[in-house]
Amino acid sequence: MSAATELTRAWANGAGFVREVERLSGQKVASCYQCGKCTAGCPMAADMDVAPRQILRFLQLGLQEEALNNSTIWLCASCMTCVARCPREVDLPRIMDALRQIAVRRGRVKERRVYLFHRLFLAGVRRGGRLDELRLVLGYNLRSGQLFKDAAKAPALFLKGKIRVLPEKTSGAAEVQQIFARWEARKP
Amino acid sequence: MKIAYYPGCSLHSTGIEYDLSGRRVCQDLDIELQELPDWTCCGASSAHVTDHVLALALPARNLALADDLGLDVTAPCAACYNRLQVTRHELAHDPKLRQEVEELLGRPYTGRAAVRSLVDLVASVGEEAVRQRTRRPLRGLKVAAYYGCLLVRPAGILQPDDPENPQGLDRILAAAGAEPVEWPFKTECCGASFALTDHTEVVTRLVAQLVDGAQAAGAEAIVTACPLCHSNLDMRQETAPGATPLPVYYFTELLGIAFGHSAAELGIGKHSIDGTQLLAQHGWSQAV
Amino acid sequence: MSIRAAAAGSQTAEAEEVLGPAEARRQAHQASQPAAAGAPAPQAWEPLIVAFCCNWCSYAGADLAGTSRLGYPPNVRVIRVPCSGRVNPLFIVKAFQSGADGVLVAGCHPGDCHYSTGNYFTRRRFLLFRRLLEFIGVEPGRFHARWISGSEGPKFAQVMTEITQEVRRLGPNRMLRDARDVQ
Amino acid sequence: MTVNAVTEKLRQTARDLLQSGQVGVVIGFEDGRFPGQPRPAFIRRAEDADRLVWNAFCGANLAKYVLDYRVGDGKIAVVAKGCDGAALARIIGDQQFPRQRLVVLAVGCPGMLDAGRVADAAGLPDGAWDAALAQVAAAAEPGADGFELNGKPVSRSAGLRPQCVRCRQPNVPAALEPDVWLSEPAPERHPSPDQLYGDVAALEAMSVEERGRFWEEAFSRCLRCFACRNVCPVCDCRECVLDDAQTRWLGKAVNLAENQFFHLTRAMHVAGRCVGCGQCEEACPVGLPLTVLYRKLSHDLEELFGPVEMPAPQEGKAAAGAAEGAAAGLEKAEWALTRFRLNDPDEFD
Amino acid sequence: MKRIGVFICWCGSNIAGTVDVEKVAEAARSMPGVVYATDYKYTCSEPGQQMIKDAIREQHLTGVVIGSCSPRMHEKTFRKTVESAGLNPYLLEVANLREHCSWVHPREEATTRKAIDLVRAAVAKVARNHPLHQGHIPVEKRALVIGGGIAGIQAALDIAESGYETVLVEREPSIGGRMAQLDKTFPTLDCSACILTPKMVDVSRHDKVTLLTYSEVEKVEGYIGNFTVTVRRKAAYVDHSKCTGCGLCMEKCPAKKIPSEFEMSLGRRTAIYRPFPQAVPNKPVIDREHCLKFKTGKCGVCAHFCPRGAIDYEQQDQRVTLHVGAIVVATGYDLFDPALYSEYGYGRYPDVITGLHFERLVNSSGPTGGHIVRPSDHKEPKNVVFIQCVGSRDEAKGVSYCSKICCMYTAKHAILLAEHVPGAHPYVFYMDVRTAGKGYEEFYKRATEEFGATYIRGRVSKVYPRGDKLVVRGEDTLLGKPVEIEADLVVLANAVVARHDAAEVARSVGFSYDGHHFFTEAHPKLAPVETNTAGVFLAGVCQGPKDIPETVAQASAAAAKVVALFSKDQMATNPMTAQVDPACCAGCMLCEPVCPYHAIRPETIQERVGGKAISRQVASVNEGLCQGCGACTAACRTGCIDLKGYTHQQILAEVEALCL
Repeated sequence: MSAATELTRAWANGAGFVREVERLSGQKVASCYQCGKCTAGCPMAADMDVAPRQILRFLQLGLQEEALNNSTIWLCASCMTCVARCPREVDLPRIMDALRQIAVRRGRVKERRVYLFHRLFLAGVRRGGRLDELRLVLGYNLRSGQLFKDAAKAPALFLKGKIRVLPEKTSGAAEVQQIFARWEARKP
Repeated sequence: MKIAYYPGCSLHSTGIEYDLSGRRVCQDLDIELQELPDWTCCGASSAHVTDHVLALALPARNLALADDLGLDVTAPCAACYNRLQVTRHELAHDPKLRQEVEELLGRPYTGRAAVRSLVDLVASVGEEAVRQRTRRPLRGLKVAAYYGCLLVRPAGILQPDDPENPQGLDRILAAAGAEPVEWPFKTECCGASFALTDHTEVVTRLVAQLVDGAQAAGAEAIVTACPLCHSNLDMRQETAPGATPLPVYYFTELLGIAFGHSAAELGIGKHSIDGTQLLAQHGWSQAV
Repeated sequence: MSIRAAAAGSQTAEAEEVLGPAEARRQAHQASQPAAAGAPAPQAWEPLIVAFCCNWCSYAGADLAGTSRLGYPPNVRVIRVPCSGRVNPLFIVKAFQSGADGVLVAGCHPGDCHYSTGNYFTRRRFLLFRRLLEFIGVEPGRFHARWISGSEGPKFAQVMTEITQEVRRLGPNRMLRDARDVQ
Repeated sequence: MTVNAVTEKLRQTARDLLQSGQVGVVIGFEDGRFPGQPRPAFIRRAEDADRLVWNAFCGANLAKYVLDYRVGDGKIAVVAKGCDGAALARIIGDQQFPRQRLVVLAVGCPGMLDAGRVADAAGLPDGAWDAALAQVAAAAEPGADGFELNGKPVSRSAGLRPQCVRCRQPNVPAALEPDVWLSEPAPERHPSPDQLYGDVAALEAMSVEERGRFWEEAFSRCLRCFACRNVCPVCDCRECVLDDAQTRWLGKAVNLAENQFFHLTRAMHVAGRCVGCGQCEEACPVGLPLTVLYRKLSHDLEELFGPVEMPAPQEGKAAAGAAEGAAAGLEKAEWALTRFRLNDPDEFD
Repeated sequence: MKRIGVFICWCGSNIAGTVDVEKVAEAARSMPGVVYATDYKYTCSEPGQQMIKDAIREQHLTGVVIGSCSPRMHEKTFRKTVESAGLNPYLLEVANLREHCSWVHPREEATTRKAIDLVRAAVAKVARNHPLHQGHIPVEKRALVIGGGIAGIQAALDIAESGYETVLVEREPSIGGRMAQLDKTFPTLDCSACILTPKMVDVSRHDKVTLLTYSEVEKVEGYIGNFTVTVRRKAAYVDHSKCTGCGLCMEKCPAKKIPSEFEMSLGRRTAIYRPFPQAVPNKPVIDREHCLKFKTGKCGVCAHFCPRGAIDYEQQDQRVTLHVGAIVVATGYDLFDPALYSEYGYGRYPDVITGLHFERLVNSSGPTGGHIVRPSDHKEPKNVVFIQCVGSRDEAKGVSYCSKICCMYTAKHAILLAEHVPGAHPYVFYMDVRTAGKGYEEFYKRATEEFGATYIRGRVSKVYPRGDKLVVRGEDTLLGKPVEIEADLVVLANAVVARHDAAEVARSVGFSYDGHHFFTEAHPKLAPVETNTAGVFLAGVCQGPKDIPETVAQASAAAAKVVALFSKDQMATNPMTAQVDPACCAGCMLCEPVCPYHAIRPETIQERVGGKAISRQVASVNEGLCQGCGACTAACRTGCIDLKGYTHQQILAEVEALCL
């Protein structure tokens, strides 16, 4: 057996997936000519397991497994530095968004805690219309098993009036809940 | 001038100083802020990580509220500003998307209300107005104006003067008498979106790069216009034993000082890294 | 012996009349050496360097040194030839014979000859000729060949400075010279 | 007196060539006034062919004599050892004499003897030379390694001329394609580096000042008689640059500087062309070590630019006629100083 | 008696600020032959030149020395000045007192002494100057263009359009060259034939153009303005003056299975054939090697059917002698033999083809009617792998250089594949994509974005069959992983190489070629279409890889050079040429190999020796070819060849004057 990746099969298997990424992101993966400027400017690149450029290379070849199963798509901070500098005007963060959405759909989340954070965030917004940072942090620490992360900082914040004990109330909350509900309803 | 005010979630908690000082400064500059009634969260990055349409619907609701008021809207938080502006842009250019979003909202969306950042808003009043309103120029205060990501990118939508080397914040601070330093990391990411996750080591590294850069350029303080950047820089600076950390201010705080308010009034005492000491050294702590 | 004594003891102008200026210079140098310490010090000896420069590169390089005002010692005299390939080794012998203390042949860099191949012959001819000169006793520092392009004004000035220094160090040339007393 | 086999064949061949009118003259050797010192002979009539001799003292290079026959169309025959052949090839390459007009009578040369050295080696008393040397001369190839003379064994090497000790080409170059072989080709010779260049290396080992003194002393003895040039078979120009009265390269004064100019000119002109026949040194009345200079240059040329190649014989020439085929190759002969390679060494910068 | 005038220029303060010009003039007065010496503020100014002219007339000067700026600056100006005063312009020498003296040395006595020495050398030289006169050689106003590809066609058309007779020689039965084999051209995708064919027709119908197809140049003699060329017209065995090109012979020819060279053996032709239907001239030739009449003596079908009796089995090669004044060499290129890459299996696997095969496959008038099919089973390929740099940039197996056109034609092939075969996927293995040209990068971008070509950076290691597929193994170096592709067809972009007989052509015409056998231009920047043989110009790929627009541009440039040459009835020659003294020359011809311009040839002279008239060989310089480098003078042992303007005597006099 050869260790080499067979590209026609990869493409046959992955073409649909690539098209879905292109639809969700509004980007054309063929636009990228692999210059690496995105990776060069990415603040998170050093902590990623594959370079941002390589995400596009995977997509160009239809390698969906590689494109989805990595930490990179989760570590993208959406800082848009790459977009600002890309000579081919590829919006890589939009592609990252699309890949994360597909990864979630397929249950293939490599950075579960990052995803957990986003889920809790949105759950909080859904619940109260506005974000309750205390509950988000507590919930995240609880669910991610790092109960006392940053605990040292909490009292000071509390004393300085930065943390509300009771969540804010807004009459917009109901409307937000409806938005979420309608959004959920139209999901395939 | 009258404008709708969208504080966003952070300004009601970790960014409360920004809210305090922002309102105060606007008042001084004759900008009347009318807080959007029943505003809700913009969804921030968690929404667009999850779904593009949802990520547009959450800000769109707030834009629709401004529409109802018949006012343009300002968002001091760079993240909120970014979401609102991007949403407005996308919905203006994609009727189909706009229809989808309206369906989710259950209310019409016109896109009439324009979105402005607080920096932009202050700048639009004019450097001259700032200069005139300044009671005690921040003479000799060397600051590194830090814009971060969300005020300048995506440049095509946000239209900053220069996405790699913006000047708006620098000009306002200079008008108030401060000395903005030239430094290379004005728009580098601080990693705030990971501040609350377990990738804090990345965040610490990015913050250190910014702080080192500002210090190398001779700055005594970093000035931000974003509550996420602020709390990140304020809380994640790791200083070597014996070294003093670099205080981090909202630009509205420094304007407030220049305009003659006291540090306490502006909430400067609420920082993690003491921001009052530097002001006290210059004799600017009290109101004049 | 009497002529030498007269020259060493008289004005240089007079010596030139009898011996010609080159010889007068040489003897003046000898006179200034410690061995002849007793004699009054006449005008100090200055080396004379003759440089054969091809018109298209090295002569142009010398011109560029001029337009760039890059100084070098005035001991160098340039003879313009169309190509370094024009330079017959006998010209070099003649120059030493006539009183030159150092000789340079300068041409375009190999591959850049205005006439395509002239300097390849130059290279062969003077590689051999240099060995011949050294074999019969001419010090290695007296004869040089260099490649200097039309854009290498600084190199021209530098090479001239170096060669002048080296020849100055070697002192007046006595090999191949006319009108010299052989012990 | 017995006649050796080579002489026999030489005379027969010469007779045939002259009788048939194939050549107008045969250039070879005849006995001179003293045994051991044969002199060049120019035989024009068949009946004179028996004057020709071949023996171990026929060292002089005959090639240069062909230049005297430049004018005219007739053929001439030349007896050629290795060094004569090399010189002939050079003359043909310099287009000074067409190969077609030559009949080359090749002789394998084991090295030629010098009468004085032989006499010394055998300890011959002054008055007893003639008979003894005549005896040696009678045999074309007296003993491979030596012979007996005056009751003493004399080793061949003790009697060899110095240029023959250094010889690397005992036979005419293959490209010359001789018309007749008068003897078997001689075995190859491989002189040691020390034999070839020992004296050159000794000079190189000196300091530049010492070398300067050595050559100044030598050149100051030069009489400017031009004998070295006149006997040199590769000095084949019609007019010598040194005689150019108009440009006056060489001054008239006989002084050291002009002497040096003379010898440097000659050195550059024979560099890579010298065939090592040693005629110049033999002719020099004041004994200048001229071949040291020429061998130095030959050596350096080879070291710098690779061996000087002799043209190879043309293929398939035999049927078409030897002379034409050979000439075609020979006349393309080039000089190391009028050719180049792009990747020649470059010591200049 | 020499009467030399010396003029020392101040050049404002440029010279006078450093050199004591009066002292120099004073010293000049006592130099041998000098009758007049003066200094002047600006010698090159109008009054300065007038002063020189006046002095020449009043002092009856026979030579002039000007001590001023570099001769590279004003030598020409001053030559005109002395000429207008009635003195030969070459009786002038310029001493470089500015660039070589005042600008590089301090204001001190040594500098003035040097200036005096330089003037003394110039005086010594000018005393030995001789009047020189420009020569004139007549120009034969007819051009020869060798090679009938697009380069040759364009050059011939341009020259002919300027009104000069042009002979276009092509060795194949038709003109058109490589471009005729191409389908579309990048980056515009114009049909190659559609833009080429009209030019082929134009050139063949032009009344100033003589077309010699099926002909080869055998010998070129002479020099600029005066070449004599021998052309061999190969026997076509068809009398083209009778043939109407009706094509009946080809229809009837029984030998029909001969692989067509034009179709890269993908199609077949008959023994009497024209290379392609649009051939110009559109008349057949008989291929002796395959013709049954020639092989067996039986057949004669073509002769039987020819309505005009044009078939002539007895026809012989003919030699034509042409007299031309200029030659444009446009002999084109060959393609690297990809079989040398055994690992790619070209020659073993029928579905490994070259780019030129692909051109024929995709061409609607090609062997498949424009249907891209695999040579092995005529199935339509879906996954096609294009391998670039086959031979190019590979010093181990191929050539060191970049072939320049492959990146672009491979992008074109990818596009054509995607256009012709629905659902096809082009894969391109590349080293770098080099798209330097107008619209080229955009074209490449279209290949990737619009036509879905997948580019993979890396060299293919091996191609081997698996079932009816070809496995192509390489590394995606951007991915950092080995990859393989099961391809239906593999297309190799083999390197552009010089014609196999390029060296022969160069030698026969007499100019040089590089290590790759591409022809060498006279100067890589400033004389890119000239050769070092005057009157011979280069066009197209024979000089080095280039694409069609560059080829056409170079062809027009070469034509412009020819037309410029023909615009004068006579050509002025450089008077500073080498000169042989035949009385002294021994005719050894050692000067010949050092001349880069082939200007020295042996010549037979008549001479009287001892009352007898004899003829002998001496060297002779063709002043039309000599460029005056003087390399020959240093090669000559006797000093019998000298360079006018830089004679032995002049240089020796300079040496002695400088060392005085």
